Amino acid sequence: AGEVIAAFTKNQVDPHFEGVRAGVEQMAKKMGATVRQYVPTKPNNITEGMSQLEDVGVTKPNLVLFMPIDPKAQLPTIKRLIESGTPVLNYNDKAGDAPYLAFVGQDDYKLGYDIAKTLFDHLGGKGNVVILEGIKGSNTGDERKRGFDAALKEYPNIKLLASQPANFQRLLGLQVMENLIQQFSDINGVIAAADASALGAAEALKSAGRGNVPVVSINGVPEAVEAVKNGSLLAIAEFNGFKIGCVATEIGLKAIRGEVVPKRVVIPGAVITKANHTEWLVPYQQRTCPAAAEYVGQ
Amino acid sequence: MTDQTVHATTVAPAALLRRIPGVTFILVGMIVLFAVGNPRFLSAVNLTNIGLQASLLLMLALPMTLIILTAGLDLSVGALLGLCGVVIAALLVAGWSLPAAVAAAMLVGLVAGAVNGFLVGYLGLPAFVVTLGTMGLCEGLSLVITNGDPIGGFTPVLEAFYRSTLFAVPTPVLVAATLYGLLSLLLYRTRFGNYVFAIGGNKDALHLAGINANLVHMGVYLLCSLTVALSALLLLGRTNSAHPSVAVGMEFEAIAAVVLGGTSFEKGQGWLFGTVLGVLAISVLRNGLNVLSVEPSLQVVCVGLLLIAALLIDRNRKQASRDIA
Amino acid sequence: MAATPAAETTAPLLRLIDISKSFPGVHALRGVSLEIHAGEVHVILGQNGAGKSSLIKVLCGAYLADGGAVEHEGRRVAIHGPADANAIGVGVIFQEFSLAPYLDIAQNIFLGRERAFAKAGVIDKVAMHAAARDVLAQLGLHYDTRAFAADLGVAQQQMVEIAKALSQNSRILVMDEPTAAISERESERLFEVIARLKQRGVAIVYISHRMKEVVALGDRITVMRDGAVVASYRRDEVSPDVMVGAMIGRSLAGLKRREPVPAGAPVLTVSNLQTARLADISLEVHAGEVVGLAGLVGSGRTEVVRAIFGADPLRTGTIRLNGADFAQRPDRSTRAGLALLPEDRKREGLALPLAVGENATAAALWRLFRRGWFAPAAADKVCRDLIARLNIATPGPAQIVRNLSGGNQQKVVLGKWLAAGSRLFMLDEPTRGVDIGAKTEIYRLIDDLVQDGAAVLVISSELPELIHLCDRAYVMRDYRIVGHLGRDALSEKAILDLAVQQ
Amino acid sequence: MTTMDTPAPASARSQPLAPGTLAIVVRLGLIACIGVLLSSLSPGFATTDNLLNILRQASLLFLVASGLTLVIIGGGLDLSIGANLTLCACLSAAAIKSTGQPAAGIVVALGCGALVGLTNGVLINRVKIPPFLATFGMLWVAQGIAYWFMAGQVVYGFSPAFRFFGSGFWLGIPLPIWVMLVTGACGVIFLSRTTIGREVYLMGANEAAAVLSGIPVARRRTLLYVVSGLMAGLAALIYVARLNAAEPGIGEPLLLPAIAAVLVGGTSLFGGSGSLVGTLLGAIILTLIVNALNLLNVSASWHPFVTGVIVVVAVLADAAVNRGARR
Ligand SMILES: Nc1ncnc2c1ncn2[C@@H]1O[C@H](COP(=O)(O)OP(=O)(O)OP(=O)(O)O)[C@@H](O)[C@H]1O
Ligand SMILES: Nc1ncnc2c1ncn2[C@@H]1O[C@H](COP(=O)(O)OP(=O)(O)OP(=O)(O)O)[C@@H](O)[C@H]1O
Ligand SMILES: O[C@@H]1[C@H](O)[C@H](O)CO[C@H]1O
Ligand SMILES: [Mg+2]
Ligand SMILES: [Mg+2]
Repeated sequence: AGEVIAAFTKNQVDPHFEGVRAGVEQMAKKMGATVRQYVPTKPNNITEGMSQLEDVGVTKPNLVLFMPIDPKAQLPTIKRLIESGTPVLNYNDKAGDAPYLAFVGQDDYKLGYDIAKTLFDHLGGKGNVVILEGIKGSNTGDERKRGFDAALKEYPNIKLLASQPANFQRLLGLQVMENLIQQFSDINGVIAAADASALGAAEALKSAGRGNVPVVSINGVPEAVEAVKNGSLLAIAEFNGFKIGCVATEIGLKAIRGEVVPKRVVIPGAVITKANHTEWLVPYQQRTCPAAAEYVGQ
Repeated sequence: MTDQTVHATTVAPAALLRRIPGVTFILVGMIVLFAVGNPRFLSAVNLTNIGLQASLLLMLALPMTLIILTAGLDLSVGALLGLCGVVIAALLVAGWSLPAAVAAAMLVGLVAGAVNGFLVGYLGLPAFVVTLGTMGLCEGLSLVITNGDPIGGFTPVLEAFYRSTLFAVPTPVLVAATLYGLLSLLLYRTRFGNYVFAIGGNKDALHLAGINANLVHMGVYLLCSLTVALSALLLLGRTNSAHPSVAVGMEFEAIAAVVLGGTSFEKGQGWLFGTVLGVLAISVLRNGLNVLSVEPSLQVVCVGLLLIAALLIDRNRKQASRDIA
Repeated sequence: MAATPAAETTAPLLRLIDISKSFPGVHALRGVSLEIHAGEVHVILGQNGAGKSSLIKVLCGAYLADGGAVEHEGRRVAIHGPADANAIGVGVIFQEFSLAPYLDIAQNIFLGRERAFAKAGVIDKVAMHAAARDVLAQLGLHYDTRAFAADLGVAQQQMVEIAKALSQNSRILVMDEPTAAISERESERLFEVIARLKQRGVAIVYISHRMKEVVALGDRITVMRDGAVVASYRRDEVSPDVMVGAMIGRSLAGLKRREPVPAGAPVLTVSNLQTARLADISLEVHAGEVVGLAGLVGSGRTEVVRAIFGADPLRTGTIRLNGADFAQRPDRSTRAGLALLPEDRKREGLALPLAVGENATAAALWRLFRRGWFAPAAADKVCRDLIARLNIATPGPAQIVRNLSGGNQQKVVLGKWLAAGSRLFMLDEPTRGVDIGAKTEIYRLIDDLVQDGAAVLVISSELPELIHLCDRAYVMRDYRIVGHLGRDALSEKAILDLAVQQ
Repeated sequence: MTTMDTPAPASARSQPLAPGTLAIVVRLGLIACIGVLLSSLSPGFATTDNLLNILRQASLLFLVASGLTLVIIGGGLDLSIGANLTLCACLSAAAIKSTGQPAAGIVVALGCGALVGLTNGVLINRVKIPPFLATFGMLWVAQGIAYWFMAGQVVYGFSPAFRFFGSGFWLGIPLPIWVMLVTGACGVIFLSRTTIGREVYLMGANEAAAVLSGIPVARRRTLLYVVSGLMAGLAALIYVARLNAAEPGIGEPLLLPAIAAVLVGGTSLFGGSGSLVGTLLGAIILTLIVNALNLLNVSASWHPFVTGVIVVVAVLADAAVNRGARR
């Protein structure tokens, strides 16, 4: 007990990461460890993320919980950190091939595939859709896009009008959507790679008088779940930062305490709709960490 | 009347002391504070970290000093650094040899520097505006070339080079130190160096002295862009992949370092070594905050406070020295 | 003009033939021809804006002439840039300073000619400083050549400028108002050097508004007006009156001393003022009085008026205007009726890129538009009145000030304060670089002001000017007031006796 | 006086078009060209909907850039506007959320903006830190406070009354466009018809001369930073109302586009010249270009590149026009 955990997240803007940090804090407290948070001062800044990894190496924490801003760039640094004897667990985003204690995250491909299908089924298998992508090069962004594309292939009567990056951001989501609305008068549905850009897009649609166009996204931060509740969003594939934070911490701490842990824990994600949304409305601080055991072996 | 009525202006050692920018005191203060806060701050490993982190910024800030000495500014260096990285990576992946790819990046740097230099040096357009434009051009080209995707999977030689050491000193630090040596020779011992100060102080005077001042002015931008193009090798070694906008924003940090180091935006007043101090201050601050695990939002505030505090000190010292005179 | 050049004994070293040059709206040079001979000082005289500096700039390659030709030793040469001018041995001391502030004295002197000290591209600093000291020594100066130009006073900068030109060993040395910013003592040094250069066969082109120098130095004198040569003389065949007549197109009565006006109540009372450098300054100026502030360059005169105006901070002391205290801040001073005409009009007097109109009303906006609402028509009218009253040569209020000649720029600065309705005018070198015609107008204006009950405190390095203008004068030395001279005691000798350390 | 035979002053009216006016005409011409080209290439362009869409996007950019324009004309620079906007947005959103009163949000946003502006003004004019550095420092400070205050959360969901400012219409025109027109008009009047506005140009052109003309430069410039901060606060309100949320990432990406709008609008970074109408046109040009690329189905990757080209072309055009006018 009394271990020091260094937990990395990508920015201080997206509430998803606040969910991660809350999960880490709660589980660490429960297991008697202390947490130090590391977030780049500029959102998603790759070189800064790398420097922070290097600097954290100096402080010799007992455990590092790591999510890459960019896996290609950060892999060598993280490998050296592990070689120098610091145990590292990879969570949230896959960070390439290195001797991590374990990976704890979700199946982004499947989330993308599931949520796209939800939309397409809602549209009756035909219609025109646009995609708001995430940040290119990030594992979550690329995998989700792959899932969308796979679903598209199964629906020959769904036409993809445009696929543009909105970088998981709200303002960009709004602006890209505003322009897409001008460009295409016949959009029937919108798929966004993350809640923030979906919420921006929904605002744009609403103020253009097209609030009835269904929008789906991935994550399930409380704000977006509220939007599902009041009908602004159709559905969300759950990418649950809180759970990821909890489970990663539990697995990581167990591993350094000498327990045998699974190398890969994939937390399943539900599709959040009006019918089932209440569970995700609870603020992070009031949630209770699930036990890792629930997901092991899945 | 005798000769004594003409005051001979003398350069006292105090004048040299006055040159030392206020950021030096903060730098020393920070080092003490961080070392007390965490003894590992002064460990060899951490000093290596600081060196590595400072070296890339220094590679941008040193030529930026020359540009600012000409009363100019180059906002395009971050974007250009990214672009040159993308060019090298893309060509390597396409099967080019390393020297050929680097040559291509140098060519890109040459073109960027020539555009900046021509518009600023020959046409007299404001550097801030011109380089803001070329910043967009460079960032845009990187995005177009990569279509937004990072490029990886090229020769490991670059990373090996970046990670190598000589007498326990990381190669990037040696590269940056060499650049410092070369530039300070250039700036303080050659005609070109004199002309850099003259352009910032009084470009007409240089022109009237029969020198092709516009050409020299353009040369400063070329020099800067070429250095940036070469620095892309360090960046690639560090990130082991090329990202279109990885270095966008670094230009502001480089400029901040230069000005913290006592170089002013006007009149060709400045000091190359001051830039080294400025870069160190920024790097030490960022490293120390991490080593002391300072709360993330507080870290952001601290960067701002460093800038303001260092300049406050300079301001007060300037006032004090004016009172003495 | 009646005057004709005397028959030449030698062939000219340089001939300018029919040079013309235009700027938008201004025909600066209209077919100017000029002959420059080795071993002679050729003075060019002319009012502000006559085209003297423009001619020089064409000669040294700073401006490209629109038409005309240059002959060097009988051969046609093309001057496309400064390098071409250097190649035929032209060196120039410019009217505007051409020093780089953060190069040291040595680097400034040899700017563009460092190659002489370079070994394998690396400059030998020791040799360069030694050479710089040698050049300065010729002028009797012993500056530390490592000092930045930025740390020099105006006069020192001018001396470095002169040293720079001397060091070029030019065969043709052009000096555009070299003494405008330096003291008599330094001027004398310069004249000695000029005499030596003449003996060596150097041709010197000399521009000055100071008739005394013209008479003392000139071998040949060319007068320009409105961009054209109107007369050319040998010195022995002409008198100052004739030259001035040629310059302004009429004859001018000699400088008579201004008649005093009965002085009124004290307007400005300064007691025991002290700043970072000034000590114990006490003085008084009454309504209807012109009071001089005399002293050598660098004696602290500028600092006194700046401190009174509030431009520089005070340490101690009291300053009263019409018996009342007022805050030492430029905006308060302005509103209290104080005016400061700064010594460097380009740096501190004018917003060069803006129009005459904008500049002329700069100090008066608060007074003209008390509610804060600006009315362009009213401002335009004020400016047109000033242009007429001060006889400013400009196409109109919309003209950019940068395009005016020095004297007319100075009138705009003065006009600023007339518009502001000031009652105490502090004029720091009001006629520096201003031609005789404009000078007399400025004198008359000062006279009008005191007749009208205003008070004037004037700084001037030209002693005849001070004596002409002032009812009395304070003399400064080393940042202190060392004496006071009443109207009857005021003479060049009396001032110098006090101003120079014994 | 009649003693001098100076050439008779020519009439000022015979002068060619003033450079400022010319710059505006050039920009209007550019907008017209792009407009004509686009309406022939893309039927979707010349619709009222699309034109209002462009203007609405431009209006947000203009609001941020307008305060910056004033600061730059007065010889300063404000790099903190984006971060200031972020901070104002976060604080005011929280204020509205906790009180339920849009008025509270307005007070907080404008107050916070003005306070950050005032701090800039004091650092620059009293402490004499160069504007680039002072406002760059404030950028970090404001951003840091916003992060700290929000603690990773988003404040969202506002009453329709408040959101009306961002997404509502009046007389068929989106509210942000009205806000732009009103603030723009106030700004134009301020610059051209108040003595302070005239003083701004003087001190931008030559600070020392302005001081020695009795213009209280430090106070004036501080005022400009406060105004710039107020504009950031106003823009923050519109953004929050438009996005229906506030998060600490919204302002920062606006800095460079705002600077670009000012510069494309023809305001000189050296101070002493420029106009708000120019900035308005600059904002419209930049927005128009992105809209055009979208309508023409050009990949978003090209946006920064084309924006860069526009910035360079704008400076080049100004330089050419100025040179032509001088000939
Ligand atoms: N760069 C320029 N652009 C526009 N007009 C100019 C320029 N340089 C000079 N002029 C104009 O040309 C005319 C001649 O100016 P010049 O400086 O040669 O006069 P000067 O005889 O040297 O006067 P002064 O005694 O005041 O120095 C003036 O009307 C001046 O306004
Ligand atoms: N040590 C110094 N460092 C910097 N500037 C100086 C120094 N000494 C004098 N100067 C500058 O030189 C100029 C002349 O100095 P000062 O104001 O003391 O004398 P002055 O009697 O007004 O001379 P002037 O005849 O030039 O008006 C001023 O502009 C002053 O600021
Ligand atoms: O997975 C996360 C979340 O989707 C977030 O919304 C943005 O960053 C991604 O990496
Ligand atoms: Mg002249
Ligand atoms: Mg003086």
